[in-house]
Amino acid sequence: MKILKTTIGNVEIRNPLILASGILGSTYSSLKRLFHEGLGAVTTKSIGFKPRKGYPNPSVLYLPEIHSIINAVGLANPGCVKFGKELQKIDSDVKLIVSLYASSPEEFVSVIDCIRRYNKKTELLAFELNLSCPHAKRLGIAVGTDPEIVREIVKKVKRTSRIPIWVKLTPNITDITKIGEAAVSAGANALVAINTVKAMLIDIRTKKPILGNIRGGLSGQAIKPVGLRAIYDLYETLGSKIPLIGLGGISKWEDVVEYILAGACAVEIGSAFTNYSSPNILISKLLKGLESYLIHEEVSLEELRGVAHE
Amino acid sequence: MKILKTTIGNVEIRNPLILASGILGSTYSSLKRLFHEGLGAVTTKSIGFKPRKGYPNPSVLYLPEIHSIINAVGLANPGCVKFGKELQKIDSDVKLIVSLYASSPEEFVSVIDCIRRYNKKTELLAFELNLSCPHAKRLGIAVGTDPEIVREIVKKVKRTSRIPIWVKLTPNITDITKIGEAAVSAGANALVAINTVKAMLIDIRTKKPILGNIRGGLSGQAIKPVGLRAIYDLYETLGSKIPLIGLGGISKWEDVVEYILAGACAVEIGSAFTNYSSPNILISKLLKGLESYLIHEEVSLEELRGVAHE
Amino acid sequence: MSETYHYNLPVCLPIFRKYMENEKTAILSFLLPEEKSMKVVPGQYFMLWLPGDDEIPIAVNHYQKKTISFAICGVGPTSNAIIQKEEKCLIGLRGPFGNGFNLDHNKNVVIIAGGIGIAPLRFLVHQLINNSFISRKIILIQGARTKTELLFREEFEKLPISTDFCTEDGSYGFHGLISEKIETTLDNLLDKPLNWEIYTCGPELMLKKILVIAQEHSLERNLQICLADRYIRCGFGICGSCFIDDLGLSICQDGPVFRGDVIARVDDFGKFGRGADGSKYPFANIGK
Amino acid sequence: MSETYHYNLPVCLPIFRKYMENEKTAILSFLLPEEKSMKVVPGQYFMLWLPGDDEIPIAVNHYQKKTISFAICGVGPTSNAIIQKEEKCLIGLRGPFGNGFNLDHNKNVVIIAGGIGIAPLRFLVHQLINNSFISRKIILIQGARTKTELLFREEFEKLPISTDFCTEDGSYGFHGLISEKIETTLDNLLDKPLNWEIYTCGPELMLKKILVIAQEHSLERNLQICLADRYIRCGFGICGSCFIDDLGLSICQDGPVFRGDVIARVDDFGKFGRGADGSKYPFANIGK
Ligand SMILES: Cc1cc2nc3c(=O)[nH]c(=O)nc-3n(C[C@H](O)[C@H](O)[C@H](O)COP(=O)(O)OP(=O)(O)OC[C@H]3O[C@@H](n4cnc5c(N)ncnc54)[C@H](O)[C@@H]3O)c2cc1C
Ligand SMILES: Cc1cc2nc3c(=O)[nH]c(=O)nc-3n(C[C@H](O)[C@H](O)[C@H](O)COP(=O)(O)OP(=O)(O)OC[C@H]3O[C@@H](n4cnc5c(N)ncnc54)[C@H](O)[C@@H]3O)c2cc1C
Ligand SMILES: Cc1cc2nc3c(=O)[nH]c(=O)nc-3n(C[C@H](O)[C@H](O)[C@H](O)COP(=O)(O)O)c2cc1C
Ligand SMILES: Cc1cc2nc3c(=O)[nH]c(=O)nc-3n(C[C@H](O)[C@H](O)[C@H](O)COP(=O)(O)O)c2cc1C
Ligand code: FES
Ligand code: FES
Repeated sequence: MKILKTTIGNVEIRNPLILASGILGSTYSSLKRLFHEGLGAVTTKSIGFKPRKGYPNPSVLYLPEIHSIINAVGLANPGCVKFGKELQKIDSDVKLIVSLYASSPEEFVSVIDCIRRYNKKTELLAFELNLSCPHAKRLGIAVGTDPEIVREIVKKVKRTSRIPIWVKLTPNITDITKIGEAAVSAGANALVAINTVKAMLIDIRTKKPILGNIRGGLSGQAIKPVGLRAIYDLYETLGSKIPLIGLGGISKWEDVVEYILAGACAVEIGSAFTNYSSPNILISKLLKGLESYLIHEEVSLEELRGVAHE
Repeated sequence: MKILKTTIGNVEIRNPLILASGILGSTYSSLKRLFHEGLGAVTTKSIGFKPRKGYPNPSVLYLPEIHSIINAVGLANPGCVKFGKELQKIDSDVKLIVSLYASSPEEFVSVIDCIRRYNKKTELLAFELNLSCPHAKRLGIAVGTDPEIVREIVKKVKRTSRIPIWVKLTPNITDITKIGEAAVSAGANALVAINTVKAMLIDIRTKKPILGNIRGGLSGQAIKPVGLRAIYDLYETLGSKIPLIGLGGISKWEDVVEYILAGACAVEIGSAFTNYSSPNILISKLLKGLESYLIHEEVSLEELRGVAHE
Repeated sequence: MSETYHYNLPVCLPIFRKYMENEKTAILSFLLPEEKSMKVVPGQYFMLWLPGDDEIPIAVNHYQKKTISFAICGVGPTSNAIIQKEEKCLIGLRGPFGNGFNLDHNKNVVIIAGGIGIAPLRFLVHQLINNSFISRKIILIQGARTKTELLFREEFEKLPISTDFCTEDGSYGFHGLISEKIETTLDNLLDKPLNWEIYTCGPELMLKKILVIAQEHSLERNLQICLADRYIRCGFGICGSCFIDDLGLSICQDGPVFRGDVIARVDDFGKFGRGADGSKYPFANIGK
Repeated sequence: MSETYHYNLPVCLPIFRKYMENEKTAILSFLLPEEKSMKVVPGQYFMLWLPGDDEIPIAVNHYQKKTISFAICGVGPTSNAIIQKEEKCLIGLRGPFGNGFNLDHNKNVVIIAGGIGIAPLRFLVHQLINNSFISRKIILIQGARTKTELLFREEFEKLPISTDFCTEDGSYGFHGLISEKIETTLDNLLDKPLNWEIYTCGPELMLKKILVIAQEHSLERNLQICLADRYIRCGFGICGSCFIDDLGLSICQDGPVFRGDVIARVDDFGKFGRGADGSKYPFANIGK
C-alpha cells in the first residue's frame, strides 16, 4: 500500500490514519497494539506536568442515535515523569505523537523537558499541544481560545524542542482560523483540528447532569460536518504550506477522503473505534476503501489534498 | 392540558413547544397549520429588509446516520413589505413570533417598522432577532458574535418596539454567555439558543462541496448536547430572571425535559419534523410525553425549570 | 424515508446514455450502483444536482431494473446546463421524493399530458401496462405546441393504448388546445365515469382547466394531478419553500401528486407560484 | 453493542429490594422496565451510577425475568455510599458490558470464589443449573476471611451442587487460604482434567495463584478468570483506562473474563493495577 504513504511536513508515515489523543492510548501497550494493527501513527493521551485523576464517572458515554460520544475525562493522566518512563517501553518502530496539555507556556516547556528527560529511547514524531486546558492566569478562559497566548506557547515550546510541534485546535471558538494563524506565525509545524464540541446531558429522572463534571465534549459522527468545515476554513486561510491534520467523526473511508479534499494531509480517528471488537477491523476497512478510491480516481493523496477548493 | 401552559416573560402560550425559525414557516398557511396542529406558538422564517433568493441548491440536506440536517438556505425571504402583508392573512388566535435578520442596528429597526406598517392586523408574541447575518460595516464578522454590536442592536430595537424582543444566539462563538449578557443588559425580553453549528459536506466523486453556498449549519439530533449545554451555561450565568428558550436537536419529549431542567422556559422544534408525514404526529407525541412526565413527577413546568443546577 | 433505500445526499453518477428527444429536451439515463433495487413510484421525482451549479426537481421518466431516466426540458439556466452535459459527466441524484401516483385500482385510465408534463406520465404508462393483471382501457391524450414537442410520440403509438395527440399549431393530430380536446373526449368516453381514473401533468394553467372539467363531470376524486411548475428546495418537507396556500400542504412531500378534491381547496392552484425568495408570482404572467 | 438492547446512558431506576448479606455487603435489585428482556451473560457487569457522586463497575449477581440484582461490597467512598441507599432511591444502570463467561460446553465445573468474587459466580451457578440439559458435576469452592463473608452460603448449601467452604479465621469450613484448599481439591478431583471447566473470580492475587495451579495441571485453557479489581471508566473499550500490559487488551470489553492461557501472557496480571490517573500501582500493597 505504497500509495498510502503520507508526508506531514518533514515526517513520513505509512498511511494517513493516526490514533486521536485520549482514545485507547493511555498505556504503552495499547499504543503499541494500535500501531501494529495498522495505523500510520498513534497519539498518546494528553499528558500534563502532574498526575491527574480526572473527573468522576460517568465520564465517557456513548450516544448510539448519533453514533457519538460525550466525554469529560478531565485530562486524567499519570503525569510526565511516569509517562515519560512508560514511553520507553514502546518499540522504536512505533510512530508516536505525544499529546501534552498545560495551562501556561512555561508549563508546556516543563512537560516537554520532562518527557524528553525520562524517555531517552523512543523517537517522537511530534508533540501535539492540546490547548483545551484553562489558562493559569486568566481565569475561565481556555488557553486555546486566545491567539496571543497560543502564539506565546508555541514560540516558547519551539525554542525548547527540535521535535515538530503540532497544535490541536478547539472548535469552540468564534473563528478557528485566528488561532490557526497565531500558531503558524509562531512556528507550529502542523495544525490538528478539531477537539470535541462543548456539550452536556441531563438525566430526567434524577434531574441531574449525567457527566461527573457536568459539562463535557461531543465527538463522533455528529461532529464530522463541523470538523470538516474547520479544516476547509483553515486551508482556505492558511493555504497548502502548513500541514493540516483533520479529525472529528471520521468513521468511513469516505470521511477520510472528504477531510483530504477539504485540505487535510492526514487524519486522526477517535470515537469510531467504538463497537469494534478489534481495532484492526476498522483500520483495514478504512485503508482498503481509501486505497481503492485512489486507484479508481487515479490520484495520489497529495494531489487530492484541498481539491474541494478548486 | 392546562399543566402545559407556559409563561415567557409577560406572554403566555398553551404549551412550551414553538416552531423554530426557517422550518416550514415561510408562508402564512404553513404557520397557521402548524399552530393548529398543536404547537404553543410558531416562528416565521427570518425576514429581512429586501427580498432575498438565498443560496443555490442543494441547500437543505438530511443526514440520516445522525438524524440531522445541514442547511445553507441563506436567509431566502420575500422581504418585510411582502411578508408584512402576508402576515395579515393569519388568524389572530395564532401565537406568532416574527424572526428578523439584518446587518446593522438601523436595518433591524427598519425591518420592524416595515412589518408593523404592513401588518396592522396580527398581534405578535415577539420579534426574534436572528444575529447570524454578516455585519454591514465590519466585514466577515457575524453581528451576533460581538457583544458591543448586539448591545447596540437590542437597545435600538427596544426603543422602537413595544413588542417583546427575543434574541437568538449562535453557538459558533467562544463564550455564548457574553452575548447573552450583552443582549439582556440592553433589554432583551428573552434569549433563544441555539442556531445551527458551522458545518459542511464534500462530495467525493465530484470533489466539490455539496451545498450551493459551500458552508452551512448543522441542526437536528447531532446538536442536542450542544444546545443543552448552551442553555445550561446561560442559565448559570444569567439566573432565572431572563426567560430562556432552548432549541437544537429536540426530537423526543425527554429532550424537552432536559432543556427545561437545564434552564429553558420553553423550547423550539425544527429539524425533528423531518420524516413525519404530518407534523401533528410529532407534536402530540411530545405533548403527551411531557404531560405524563409532569404528572408522574408531580411537578409543574415552572418548578422543573433549572432544577439540574441544584 | 430513512428506512427504505433512498439517496439523502446527492449520489453522483455518470450519465450512462443521453439523447435529445427534440432540440430542447434531453433524456438522461443512469445506472444505479446498488445491489438492491430502489422503490420508485411514477410521479415521484429526484433532485438533479449539477455540481458547482444548482439542483432542480425532475420527475422519474422511466425506471427499470437499475436504469433510471429523466426527461429534462431546457427552460432556464440549470435545466439548460444539464441538457448540455454529455455521457460520463457526473450528475448528483437525490431522491426519490414526494407522493407519487396511486395505481392501486382496476379502473380504466385516461392520461392527459401537456408539454414536458409527459415526463412522469411516460413512467406511469409503462407501469400501468406492465403491472396490470387485468385488461383495462388506457387512453393517452398528449398535447404540445408543435409536433416535435410531442415527446415519445412514436413510442406511445406502438404501445397497446389509445393515443390522441393535439398541437397548438396543428402540425400533428388535433389542431388546438389540449383543454378543448379533453372536454369532448371526456364527454364521449365517460359513459360510466366512476370507472375511470384520470392522471394528468403539465403547465399549471392547463391542470386548472382539467380540474374544472373534472368537477363538471363530478370526477375530481378520480383525478390525480401532478404539479411540476413549482420551486423545490429541500424535497423532504422541512424548509417550507414549497407550501401552498391555503391548506398549508407541501408540494415536495405531500405532493407533487394530489387528488382533484384536495387541490380544489388550494387557493393558489393555477394562480400563484412562489419563487426561491418565497414571494408569490402569478402563473398567468409566465409561460413555458 | 448498539444493535442489542442495552443501556448506553445510565437508566435511573428505583432500588426495588435491598438487603444486607453482611454488614458491608448489600444486595440491590431493580426491575427493568422494558417489554423485551435484556440478554445478560454471567461475568458481565453494569456501571452503577450514584447520581451526583460517581459510577462504579458491578457484576450482575442475579438476573431472572426482569429483576436484576447486584451484590456490592463497601470498600471505598462510592461503594459505601451505594450500600447505604435505601429502597426507592434512584441508581443509574449502564450496561451490560464486557465479555462474560463462556457456558457453551458439557464439562463438569469447578467454581472458585474469593470474597466478593462470588458476586458474578452466583449468577453463573444458577445459569449452569437452570440452563443445562445435561447432568454434570458442579463444585463450588468459596473462600472468605470469616464466616459472615461467605456470601449466599445458605442458598448454595440448598442447591444441587457440591460446596466446599474455607475461611481464613477458621470460623466456617476449612481453616486456611482458598489457594491451599484448591490445590488439594484439584489434585483429588481432576481425574480426567480436560473434562473440567474452572471458573473463578476474586482478589487478583488469588486469581494469580489459581492460574499457577491450573498451569501445573495444564488446565489453563479450561480456566475462565473474571477480573474485578480494576478501574473502569467508559465500559466500552474506547477510553483506554483499563488496558493491561503487555497484550494491550481491555478489561472492560475484551474482559473482564479471560481464558487462563490469555491471561498468562498478561505481564500485569496479579502484579499491577492502574488507577484513575493511569499510573500503575502494585497489587501486593493493597488488600481488600
Ligand atoms: C415535482 C417536479 C417535477 C418536475 N419534473 C420535471 C421533468 O421531469 N422535466 C422537466 O424538464 N422539468 C421538470 N420540472 C420542472 C423543473 O424543475 C424546472 O424546469 C427547473 O427547476 C427549472 O430550473 P432552471 O434553473 O433551468 O430555470 P429557472 O430559472 O429556475 O426557471 C425556469 C422557469 O420557471 C419560471 N420561474 C421560476 N421562478 C420564477 C419566479 N420567481 N417568477 C417568475 N417566474 C419564475 C421562469 O419563467 C423560467 O422560465 C419539475 C418540477 C417539479 C416541481
Ligand atoms: C468488572 C468488575 C466487576 C466488579 N464487580 C463487583 C461486584 O459485583 N461487587 C463489588 O462489590 N465490587 C465489584 N467490583 C469492584 C468495584 O467496582 C470496586 O470495589 C469499586 O469500584 C470501588 O469504588 P469505591 O469508590 O467505593 O472505592 P475506591 O476508592 O475507588 O477504591 C476501592 C479500593 O480499591 C483500591 N484502589 C483503587 N484505586 C487505587 C489506586 N490508584 N491505588 C491504590 N489502591 C487503589 C483501594 O485500596 C480501595 O480500597 C467489580 C469491579 C470490576 C472491574
Ligand atoms: C474519551 C475521550 C478522551 C479524549 N481525550 C483527549 C485528550 O486527552 N486530549 C485531546 O487532545 N483530545 C482528547 N479527546 C478528543 C479526541 O482526540 C478528538 O479530538 C475528538 O474525539 C474528535 O475526534 P473523533 O470524533 O474521531 O472522536 C478525547 C476524546 C474522547 C472521546
Ligand atoms: C432549513 C433550515 C432553515 C433555517 N432557517 C433559519 C432562519 O431563517 N432563521 C433562524 O433564526 N434559524 C434558522 N434555522 C435554524 C433553526 O431555527 C434552529 O435554530 C436549528 O435548526 C436548531 O434547531 P433544530 O435542531 O431543532 O432544527 C434554520 C434551520 C434549518 C434546518
Ligand atoms: S421544498 Fe422544502 S418543504 Fe418542500
Ligand atoms: S474503561 Fe475505557 S477502555 Fe476500558
